[in-house]
Amino acid sequence: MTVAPTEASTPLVQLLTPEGERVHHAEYDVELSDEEYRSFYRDLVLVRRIDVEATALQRQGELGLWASLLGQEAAQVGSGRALRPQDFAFPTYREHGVAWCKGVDPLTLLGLFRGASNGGWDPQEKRFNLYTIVIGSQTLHATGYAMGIQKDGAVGDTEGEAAIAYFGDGASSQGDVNEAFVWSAAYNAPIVFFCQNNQWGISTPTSTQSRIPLYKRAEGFGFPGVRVDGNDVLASYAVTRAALDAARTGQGPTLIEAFTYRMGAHTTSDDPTRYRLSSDLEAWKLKDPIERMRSFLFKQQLADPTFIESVEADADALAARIRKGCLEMPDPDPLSMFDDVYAEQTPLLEEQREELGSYLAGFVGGHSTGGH
Amino acid sequence: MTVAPTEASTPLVQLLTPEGERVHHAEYDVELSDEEYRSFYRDLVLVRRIDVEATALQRQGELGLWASLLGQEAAQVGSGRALRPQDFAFPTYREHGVAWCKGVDPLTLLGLFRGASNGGWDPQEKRFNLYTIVIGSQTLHATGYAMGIQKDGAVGDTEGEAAIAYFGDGASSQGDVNEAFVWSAAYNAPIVFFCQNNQWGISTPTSTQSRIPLYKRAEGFGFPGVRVDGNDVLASYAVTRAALDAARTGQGPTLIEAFTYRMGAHTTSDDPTRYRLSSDLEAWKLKDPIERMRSFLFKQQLADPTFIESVEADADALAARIRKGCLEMPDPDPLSMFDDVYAEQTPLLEEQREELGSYLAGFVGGHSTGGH
Amino acid sequence: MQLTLAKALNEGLRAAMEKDPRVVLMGEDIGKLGGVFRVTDGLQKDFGEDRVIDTPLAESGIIGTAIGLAIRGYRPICEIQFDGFVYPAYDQIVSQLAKMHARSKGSVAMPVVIRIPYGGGIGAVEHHSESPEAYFVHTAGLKVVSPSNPADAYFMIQQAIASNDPVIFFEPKRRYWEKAEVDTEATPDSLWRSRIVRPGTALTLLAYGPMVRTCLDAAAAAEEEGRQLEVVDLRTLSPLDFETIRESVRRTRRAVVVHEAPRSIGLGAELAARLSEELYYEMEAPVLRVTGFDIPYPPSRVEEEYLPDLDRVLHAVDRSLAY
Amino acid sequence: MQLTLAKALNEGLRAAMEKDPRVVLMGEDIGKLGGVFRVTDGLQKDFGEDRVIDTPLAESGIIGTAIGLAIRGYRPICEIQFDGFVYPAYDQIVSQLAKMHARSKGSVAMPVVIRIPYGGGIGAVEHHSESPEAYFVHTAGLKVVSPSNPADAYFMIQQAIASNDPVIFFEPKRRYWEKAEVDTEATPDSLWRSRIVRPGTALTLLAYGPMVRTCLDAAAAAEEEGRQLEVVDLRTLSPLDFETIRESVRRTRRAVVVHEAPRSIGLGAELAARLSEELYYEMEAPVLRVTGFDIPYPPSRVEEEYLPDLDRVLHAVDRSLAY
Ligand SMILES: Cc1ncc(C[n+]2csc(CCOP(=O)(O)OP(=O)(O)O)c2C)c(N)n1
Ligand SMILES: Cc1ncc(C[n+]2csc(CCOP(=O)(O)OP(=O)(O)O)c2C)c(N)n1
Ligand SMILES: [Mg+2]
Ligand SMILES: [Mg+2]
Repeated sequence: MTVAPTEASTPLVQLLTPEGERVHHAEYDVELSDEEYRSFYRDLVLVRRIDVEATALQRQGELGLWASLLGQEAAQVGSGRALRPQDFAFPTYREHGVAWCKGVDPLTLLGLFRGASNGGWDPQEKRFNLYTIVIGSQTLHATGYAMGIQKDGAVGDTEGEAAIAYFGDGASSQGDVNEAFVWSAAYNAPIVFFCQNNQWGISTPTSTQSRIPLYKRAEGFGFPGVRVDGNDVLASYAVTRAALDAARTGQGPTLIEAFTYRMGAHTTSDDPTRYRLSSDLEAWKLKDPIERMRSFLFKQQLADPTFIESVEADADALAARIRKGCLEMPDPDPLSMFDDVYAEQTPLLEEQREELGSYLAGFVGGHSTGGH
Repeated sequence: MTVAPTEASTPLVQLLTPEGERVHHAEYDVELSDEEYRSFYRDLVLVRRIDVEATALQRQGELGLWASLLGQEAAQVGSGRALRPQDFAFPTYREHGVAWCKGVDPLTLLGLFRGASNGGWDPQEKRFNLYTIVIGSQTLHATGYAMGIQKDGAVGDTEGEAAIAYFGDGASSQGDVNEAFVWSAAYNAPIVFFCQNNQWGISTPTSTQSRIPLYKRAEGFGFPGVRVDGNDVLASYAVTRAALDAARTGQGPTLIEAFTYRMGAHTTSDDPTRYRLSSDLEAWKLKDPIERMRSFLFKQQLADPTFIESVEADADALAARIRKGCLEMPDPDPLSMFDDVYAEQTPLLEEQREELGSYLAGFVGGHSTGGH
Repeated sequence: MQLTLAKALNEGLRAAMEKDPRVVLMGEDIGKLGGVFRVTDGLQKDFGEDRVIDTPLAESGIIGTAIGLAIRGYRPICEIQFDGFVYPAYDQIVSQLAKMHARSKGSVAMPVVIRIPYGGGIGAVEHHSESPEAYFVHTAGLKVVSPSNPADAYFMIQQAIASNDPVIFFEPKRRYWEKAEVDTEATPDSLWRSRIVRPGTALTLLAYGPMVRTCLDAAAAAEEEGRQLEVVDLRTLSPLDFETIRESVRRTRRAVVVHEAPRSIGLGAELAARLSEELYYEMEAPVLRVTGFDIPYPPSRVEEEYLPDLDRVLHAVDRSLAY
Repeated sequence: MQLTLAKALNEGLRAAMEKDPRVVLMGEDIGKLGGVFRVTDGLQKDFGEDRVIDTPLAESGIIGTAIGLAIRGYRPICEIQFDGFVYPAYDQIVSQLAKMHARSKGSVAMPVVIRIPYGGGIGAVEHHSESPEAYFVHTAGLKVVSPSNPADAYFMIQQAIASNDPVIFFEPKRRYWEKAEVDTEATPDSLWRSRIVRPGTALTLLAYGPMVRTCLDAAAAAEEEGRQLEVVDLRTLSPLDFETIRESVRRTRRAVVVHEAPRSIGLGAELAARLSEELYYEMEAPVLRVTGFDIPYPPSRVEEEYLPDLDRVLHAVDRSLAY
């Protein structure tokens, strides 16, 4: 009984057609050096390879779960590359491409999905918050962080800072996300809301979350929204860069809807054949973000087969490294689970740590796990 | 650091000027019988009198608190009169005027503020939900109720049913309210969102909640919003009636922003001199909802002084009745607090009821309250 | 009929929906997908989108609209996808759902069931392994139950739906795939009674949900050492069936409570407080608690060390018997 | 200096803001209005709108943005207007605020204080008289404290702000207007210690926040009958200062816990569970609980019967001494 959104009439910022033609847009554009174009391509390929490798490792039982970004590489690399070093990103659980751009070692991501940690990197150092699994929560964190930028006076010119909050189409329904819109508008906070509309929230189509295109949500809160082709890395880059610059120069929040498609399952636990047509997937394959960038590079003679091969070689090496790292990853010391609950340890946890420690020590040859 | 909304350019549906001139509006209009016009006036006066009397009773220590509707009579009576008997209303804690239109005895409202009950009427019988104090919660209840109307097939023609959710400008920031917008749009539910923008959420101006006019919020969710002069009972009536009819005939939700002013304190506990200028109040007094209706009646020769006096007499009688009823209102039996916690009583509460009962019985001449 | 616990719930839901057209299911991904655990598998196909509602992604919205549907006369069964995702709905549950009946002096009933797969041991990421039951047991106006086996799952879900009070229905997710015989024609025990699932004399193990199996295993192991442990499956956590619990502990004079939830102010605290008061002269040892620790649920590679298991239960049994 | 509890908090907040420019206050109506209880009175005037922030009306937003500000290096102090309005923020508190430090293995601190006026006895309408502390004590990763008097209020709020852990700071609203001497130059006790506020020998009354005064009154009344009751002001609810508590009860051999919150799985349950385990051979009576009942807070005209008072405390003392 949900009303389908009318996508047809919706403007979509695009700088690269699915065929790899470079097109121009009145408001957004981008001029990159040849080297930069190539490095965008390289990022797309490497990020996909991380994803493929992690999926394989999950299948082999090395990870408990993996949330694939397949199909969303352009939205993530485009927006991730638009971030300046001083910008702070607040991801969901699927932003492996942004993590890559922010210099987070993919191995730490694997550690999280393996169950070795609930994070693994230092968010302050990477300016990339820990993955947030509870849908929508991080949009408020990003807003608060942006308010802090403002309080620090670190906004106003092109050296200013900005925050970016990633979330999905499904998340747009959460109260928290809408409160983040309220807050950001009220304080004119330097923030970009980057919504990857990958058409699905697990099995739920975007039409259940909104009957109009999601970028329009921002209008109701009094700030601009824009829809970009999320499979177009150049457009994603251009639109995000513009929105970040607006934020850092004091023009307040922007909502970007990156229109894309989740080409894989929601996670490795999911079975999309239960709820969507394979023909949809086929249609979206024609818009593959990597293919179109490769066509572009060839068409513009920015790359030759040697370059493509060198990128593949890099990807192979990366895949080998993370596979090895994953297989060798040590389990955490069980007693470490008591260590960072508080900044200042409590007597209760000292007691419980002691309790578990002496209990475990009582087992000759180790604790018999799996006994329940 | 909040950005003030630009009110100037905002269209406002009005059918009655502050001077009591009848004006016409292309989209909304209303033709009432002379008798009906008079009865609207009568409702406004009676409702204000209830409010004045309750405020006085609170000052005399008979009520713990009172939330005055002073200044909002037209928004409430206008929308309340637009409700058909089959429509179900979900109020906040300030909808005494709507309660009146729905046939709730004002005395039960006083009972709640006196602390004799947390409700006092049967919501199913009155088709008026209990007052909801937690800001915004009721908008989701109303949405769910409206989904139920739909499931019952009670929507589609002019005999259809609708739900109406009342809330304030402050409430518009709550996640729940925005989720109610998401839900209502997703299911195209037969609901009207009636926001009384009385310019304040306690001490917080509307500009802290939104930098654009609130009625525009609906656009971002894909359904219409309209701003009506909330001090104009005819316009409030016309706009609400139209929105309810749209809902009952299957056209889905509407957001109405009734632009009005809280002329009194937030509640009897509040001190508005700490945060707002008396000049604002003076300006709004010129737009008083009752004055303008009286001018209109006189100008149109729909009423003479005798009628006005008879309404005053009715108001006096009503005030006397609720004063008497309040003073005579018995306190609840303490043991009754255990009775309706569950539909099916639990052994634990039976025990605790017994425990308190025999404890209280142990006091000769009653329990010495106030000993703490 | 041999059914897994998940399938038993599915059959129970189906039976309830067939019996009463006002029963509706709501939640994220419960329709075509059948829920992430397939508990609602096939129900949308058979009962339609009007009765098995795939909702927008917002838990407060799910519970808030369910309350409205209940006011309209429906009996909504809400699924919360995982334990850790119930908190956005907490306000609607605590301040509205739990209070509506009292607020309205009984004129508005809230026959709403909230199904929550809970507990750890499945190797999941953060927020997918929590045991938040104490929050709800401490909340007046709610009832809280948890089945431990397929037969109970089949009947208890139907009884919860039939109840005119709001019921938080905790499903032991790591037992979803355990199979057992379910006689759908049997006469079920009352939803509000605990059950002695294994009689014994030396000590009473009090458990619910996922830990009942753990305690049964512990009792079986103890028997090999000649100790007869009694195991009580609480089934209802709020209200507690204190009659059955007290009766068992009065006989055995010793009790150990086992739950996955953190220890501080967990169910174990309440049971210990009541037992030590009511059986003050009869008990021969303090009530001991085998529980999760007072820390956020840890990364799954160390969850085995966090969770109570057979060894930890037996360790506590030893300690109790040493008094 | 004679200060009311509310004014002592105000002075404590002022001192903390003067000391550290990264301390910011956030909440509904805390600026010009000074908060509905005037606890933040004058602070916006003196520190500006940038440090005393009147927020939009949404509690999840308040806590969620405070978390972001903390990540940015600020020390946000959030006011929740009344106890019953904290639940919309519950998810942010339980799943984010409480877990961030552990999730980040200590690289992200959460020096966030959430101030909550709590408890009944002021004749208020629904949702304005609740005692939700157990929900937070059961939540690992949070710390929970409650002052009972002006001097503690003055120092404890500053200590809570100085803590690098998230602290839920429960303010006994019906004691806001009680006055006492506050020596702002004194050296305060540790925030994490309980305090014997009245020594005695016959029995230990364990209380916190609003019930400390009630227990002191009860102890004074008992003295007239020749009974020396010891009163322990818990001050810190999580972590509990079990050393002080245990030490007191070990001496008196009897304990009664008093709180306004509902009984089931309240603080009293935890204290009873621990005391009856740790002092099993030493106690001469079970730990008794004088608490609110397991019902939603009732309409205010009967709240006197709901709330523990002097008589109910003494009644429990009699019962305990009868063992
Ligand atoms: C509060 C909450 N509810 C439910 C879930 C379970 N869940 C995980 S991902 C997901 C769908 C999210 O969809 P979307 O926001 O579109 O992001 P995507 O997965 O498509 O990237 C759901 C329901 C959750 N993580 N948090
Ligand atoms: C969740 C919640 N937070 C805070 C409050 C305290 N409070 C009561 S009324 C109010 C302001 C409401 O403003 P608005 O929505 O504009 O309604 P109005 O009072 O103006 O009618 C606040 C903050 C509350 N009742 N519920
Ligand atoms: Mg999605
Ligand atoms: Mg208002």
